[in-house]
Amino acid sequence: MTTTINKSFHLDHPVDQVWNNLTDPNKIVVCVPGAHLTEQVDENNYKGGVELKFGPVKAKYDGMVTFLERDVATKKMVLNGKGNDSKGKGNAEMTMNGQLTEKDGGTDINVSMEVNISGMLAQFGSRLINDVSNQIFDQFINNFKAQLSGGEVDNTLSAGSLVGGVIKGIFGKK
Amino acid sequence: MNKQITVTVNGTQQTLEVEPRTLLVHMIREILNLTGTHIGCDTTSCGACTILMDDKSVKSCTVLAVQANGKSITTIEGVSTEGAMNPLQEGFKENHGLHCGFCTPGMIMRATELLVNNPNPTEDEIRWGISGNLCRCTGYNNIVKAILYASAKMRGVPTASTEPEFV
Amino acid sequence: MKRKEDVRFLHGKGHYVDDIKLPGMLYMDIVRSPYAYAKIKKIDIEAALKVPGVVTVVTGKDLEKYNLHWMPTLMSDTQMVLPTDTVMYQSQEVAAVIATSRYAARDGREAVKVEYEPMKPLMDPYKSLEPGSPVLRTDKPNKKDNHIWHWEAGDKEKTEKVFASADVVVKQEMYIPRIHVVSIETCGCVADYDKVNNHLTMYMTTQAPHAIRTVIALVAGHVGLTEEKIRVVSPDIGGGFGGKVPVYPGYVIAIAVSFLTGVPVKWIEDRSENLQADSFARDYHITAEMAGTKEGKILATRFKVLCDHGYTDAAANPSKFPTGLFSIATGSYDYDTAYMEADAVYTNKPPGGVAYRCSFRVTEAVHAIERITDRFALEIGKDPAKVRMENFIKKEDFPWKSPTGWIYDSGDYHAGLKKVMEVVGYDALRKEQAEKRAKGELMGIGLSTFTEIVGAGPSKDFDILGIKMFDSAEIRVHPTGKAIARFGTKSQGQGHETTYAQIIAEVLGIPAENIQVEEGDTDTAPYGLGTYASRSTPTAGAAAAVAAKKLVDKARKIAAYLLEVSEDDLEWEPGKFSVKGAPEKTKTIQEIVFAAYTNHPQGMEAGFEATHYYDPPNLTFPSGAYICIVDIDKETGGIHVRRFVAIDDCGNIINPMIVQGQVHGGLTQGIAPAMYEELIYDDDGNMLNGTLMDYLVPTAVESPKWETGHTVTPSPHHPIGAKGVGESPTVGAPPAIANAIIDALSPYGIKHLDIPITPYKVWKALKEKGAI
Amino acid sequence: MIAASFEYDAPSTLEEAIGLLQQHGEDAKILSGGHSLIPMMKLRLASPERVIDINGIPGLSYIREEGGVLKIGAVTRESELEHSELLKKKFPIFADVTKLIADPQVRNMGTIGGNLAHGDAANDHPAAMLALRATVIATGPGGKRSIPIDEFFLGFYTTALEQTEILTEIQIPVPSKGTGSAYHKLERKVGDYATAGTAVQLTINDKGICTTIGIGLTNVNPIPLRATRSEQALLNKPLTDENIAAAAQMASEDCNPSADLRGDVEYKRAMVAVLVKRMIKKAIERAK
Repeated sequence: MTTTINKSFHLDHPVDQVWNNLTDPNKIVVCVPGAHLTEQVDENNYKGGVELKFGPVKAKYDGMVTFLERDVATKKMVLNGKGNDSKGKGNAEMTMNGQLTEKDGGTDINVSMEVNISGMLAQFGSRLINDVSNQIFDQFINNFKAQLSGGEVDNTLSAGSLVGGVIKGIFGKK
Repeated sequence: MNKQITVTVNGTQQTLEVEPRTLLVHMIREILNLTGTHIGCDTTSCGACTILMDDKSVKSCTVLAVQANGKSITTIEGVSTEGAMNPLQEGFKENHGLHCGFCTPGMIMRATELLVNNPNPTEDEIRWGISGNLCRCTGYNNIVKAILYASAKMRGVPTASTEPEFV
Repeated sequence: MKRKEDVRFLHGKGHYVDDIKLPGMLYMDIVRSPYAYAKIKKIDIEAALKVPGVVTVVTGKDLEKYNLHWMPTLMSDTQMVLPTDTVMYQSQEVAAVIATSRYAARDGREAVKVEYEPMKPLMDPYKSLEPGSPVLRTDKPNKKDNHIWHWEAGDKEKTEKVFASADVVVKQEMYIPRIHVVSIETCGCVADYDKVNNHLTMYMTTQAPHAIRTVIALVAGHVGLTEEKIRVVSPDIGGGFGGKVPVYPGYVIAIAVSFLTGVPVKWIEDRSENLQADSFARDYHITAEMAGTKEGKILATRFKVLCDHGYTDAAANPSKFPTGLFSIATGSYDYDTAYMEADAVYTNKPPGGVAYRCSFRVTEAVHAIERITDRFALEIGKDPAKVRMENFIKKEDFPWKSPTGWIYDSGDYHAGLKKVMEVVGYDALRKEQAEKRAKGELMGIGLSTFTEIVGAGPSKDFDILGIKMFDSAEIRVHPTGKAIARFGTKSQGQGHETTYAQIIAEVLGIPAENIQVEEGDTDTAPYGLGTYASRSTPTAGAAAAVAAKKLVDKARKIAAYLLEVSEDDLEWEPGKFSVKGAPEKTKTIQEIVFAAYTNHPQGMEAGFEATHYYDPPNLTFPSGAYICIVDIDKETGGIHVRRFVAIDDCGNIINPMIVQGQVHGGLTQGIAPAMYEELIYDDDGNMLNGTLMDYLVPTAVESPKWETGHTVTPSPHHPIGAKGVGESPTVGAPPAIANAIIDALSPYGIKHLDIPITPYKVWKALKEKGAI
Repeated sequence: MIAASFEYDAPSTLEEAIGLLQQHGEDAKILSGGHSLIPMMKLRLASPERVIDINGIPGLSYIREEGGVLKIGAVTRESELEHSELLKKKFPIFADVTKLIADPQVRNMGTIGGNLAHGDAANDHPAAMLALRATVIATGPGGKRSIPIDEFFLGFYTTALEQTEILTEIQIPVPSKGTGSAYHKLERKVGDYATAGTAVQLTINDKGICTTIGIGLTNVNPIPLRATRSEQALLNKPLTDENIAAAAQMASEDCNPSADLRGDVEYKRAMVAVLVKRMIKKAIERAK
């Protein structure tokens, strides 16, 4: 089960600040709902996990977060997170491609996220995966923005931010 | 922690100890040894586990035994005395409404409530009325015919021929 | 006659495997792989063993000690019982948890921790064949690719010549998707090994108990479970359709555990396990070609097939027929040139290749020929009914030798098509269609005029693991003239208890009510190959008739003795002998049977029993002419089957009610793959519809009100002229439905859609062609 | 399939039930009809530690009209809605909806409250409630509060209900005459989740102008969706084919469906347009 999501948006923050947050493991990971880091393996590899809860459904993945690319010159980054279901019922992998471009003092951000789920959740929960990934991604972006503006980052998977995301989704299409 | 429940099954009141997660169908089959109620899918899709709870047809694979506390349960074993057949059972036999017999008890329990709510259903109403029960053998034609037969019999009007109709 | 078996089912007194409860019985649940292809790094059972009620956990390493971790398949390939290092498909068995209750076993399953190293699975059979693809069966020494076997039939050169010179050639790729039988009862067993007497009783959901007993002996003989120590009991079976022919790992694990513990072990799979791991059907990628004249004469056909078998070839076919009876694909049409070839390939899907209510791949064959015939008709702009009428094999030309070598026993194809066209009012429908098309409305009329091939089979060609495909009947008439008859077959709803009794009654004149039919216990029934491929009436039914005739011969001797006349002076009518010229001097069969025990001629063997193992001289070739009418909602692609009329010819009919019931059921299992069912996998090998919420078995609402009828063309070589019918409709319906839908869409240049044809597919096709 | 072990309570009063929710928080789930929760538990996608069965609480099952408001108790079974004479007369849309929910046995257990509180955009009532502009009554430690349906659905399986609240009632304004409503969903087979579904309620005055309209969409968005632009496009306008077609087009643009086994995004958007058009026309028929 693979699902890909692309989002583009503009931030007024200068490109270097956005780049620093986007490529700083401790800053970016806290923006991912339910995610946490446990230890740094080396410069590019970190151990961590993600815990998700949707109504009665819970999923917990432990694994690795890896920066595959952090090119400060082209402002392009690729982040990969791989995890196994804590109950051995499957695994999940997420690859995020980030591209920043400077735009009238601010930053144009182009992010794509590819989520791949295997095992139990793909077998019985395939209906969830796309919507859930969208929800996580929307909240990630909101958290990321909040962080840049120095706001509090809500790392638990809250629905509130989704509404924002969805409304954007709707009116974005007009 | 186990729960004590009191259920009336096919007219007999019983008090049982069950785990909260015990499914009603397992209580019926494994504890009460009433094996006429079957399990076919686990996802409320097939209806083989259909029984009556307080005279409403429900899928006992998706009801907890504890939910039946204080209620009355009717299974296929309770719809008639052995040897005798009620109009539905007779309708299924006379019209060849069963092949392997696995879905049959669920079909009959569902049809029982269907005919209470709608004593004189059209063929289309019957098909929608049993849309929660899967049969893999019969192609449904003769199940519909069997229920129409029972409906006529219960209303005291002449039943249609039970011979196969060929074009 | 109404069915004898119904009463117990109607009172909930049917006796299915899951109804069996033995003292001290343990329950088994199976840990399955979440991955389609992965190395097993570690199986940690510690936590599971701590779960209250869990007795033990069995892994491949445990079975390996007894060399029980692999087993042979019916096609002489090998299949894992439990893996020792690699899993080859999602939901493959990885370990078995044994516990004192169903619930504890399930909790234990949850507690088993398995570490996998997932690998990229091969899900596409074409990719799997490509050079450089990873070799899946590394267990096979010097296996260099994923190719399993190659098969051909017909005359390649001759076919190429005819195609080269033909004025019309049509070609169509078609995929017959992987589907699942979904008998409402899943599979399961209770293995009961008695250590003291070294005896195994195996209660299981099987269509072929005797063959299974032999297979168990082959698998477990080396640990002392030899065939005389094995009793296989197949109680009431909640539908089979081919899915209960194979030996599944769960059965073998249960036997192994019972053998080791000396305690009975029950294993009942749930629906998702059944859908995700049990044998699939179909999964044939077919390229069909037809050559003909522009006037509409069929000259030749050519078929190329790629068969996706999953990780092992566990198909249920006669040994010499890797593609089953696919070579019937030349169809009901009179031409003498055909060539077909097939290649089988390994992928990371579950193994299988079972019937789905079909005689060994005949459904794939019939879909190919009936679809390509319609493509041909469309190409030359001629009515598909006309094309069929003009190409049918003529009644007087039977027995007829097909281009692939089959000898069709009998048929009257023109009569069948004529009848179905009259019943639906074909010409009026074509007029209505023309009017609707003028208004832009979509209406389709689809035909299927097929020839089936059933009743496997003659011992010169047909065997399973070397055992010839005869079947058997044993009739024992008690002194009071009541009988018990036992068979090597096993009903899963076909009504054998009634039909067999009627066959014997017809020959012997003993009322069918007084004939008890028994099947499914290998300790009591004569050896037989079981019930599948519509073979029961053609083989065991014939055996019953022949055995009964043997008894009539014995009865004649006794009657002559009792009436003090010579045998030649006796006249037989079912039920009694009378003396020629003195009709008042008679002996009823009951009197004769009584004498067989109380007053039989000196020197004659006492008792009144006969057994016959029937080896059919040929297969039987049922046929059918079906018409389906559909209306399509252009905006949504919604498909409404307005009418479906099926005219079958299964030779002489023993019980019209049962035959019609079989046809109804077969038709619903025909519309299922045509419009609803398909096992769907993603590229990572996840099965995406592993429950009945997403694997769409038709309900009474999707299933139309079937209209059925028949023509009767007896089989000349069958003792009672019967042909077998259980599967014809499943075979014949899908192309009729597909042809109807394509017929409706053809004005927009749509020439083919693969089944299942869903509203979504129809809408997409219309969209592509700019029709909406 | 067998669920993991859990503790079970069957409170006999609402207060008791809410107390249990306060006590056990996150780990407790409310059991109403159970036909969404129990299958998830059997698949072990969900493993709540405690299940609180509210079926034994009296006074949560009713369908009545009070002061121009239709009030439905949360534990009212789908089959009761299906056969209610009051609803047949004033809200034909309920018969449309309930007939298409799962199957008769499931409807004998399933409740309207559970159907909404589950927060699943694939369920059928949410779209209907959007069309009917319903209000959800939640009861918690602080008593009752009203939640407009537009503020109820927050995310996938996520609603505005607090952990300690229970959905107890649904309130629907009884529409003036000249109002019609209709619901339909496309499904792969009977009892399936919608490929796409549309609920419409509208009022037409004697001049043929649309004076109220509500349009809700099923399973074509992460959360149940109101087709706001479509409503605006028709409000206070004559319901001409052109206007209806334009509104249908907007709905298909504004929804945000996911591709799944039922079809791709393009197909689902197209089906939304078809259904919005057809349900508006059906509602107009019924308004007459």
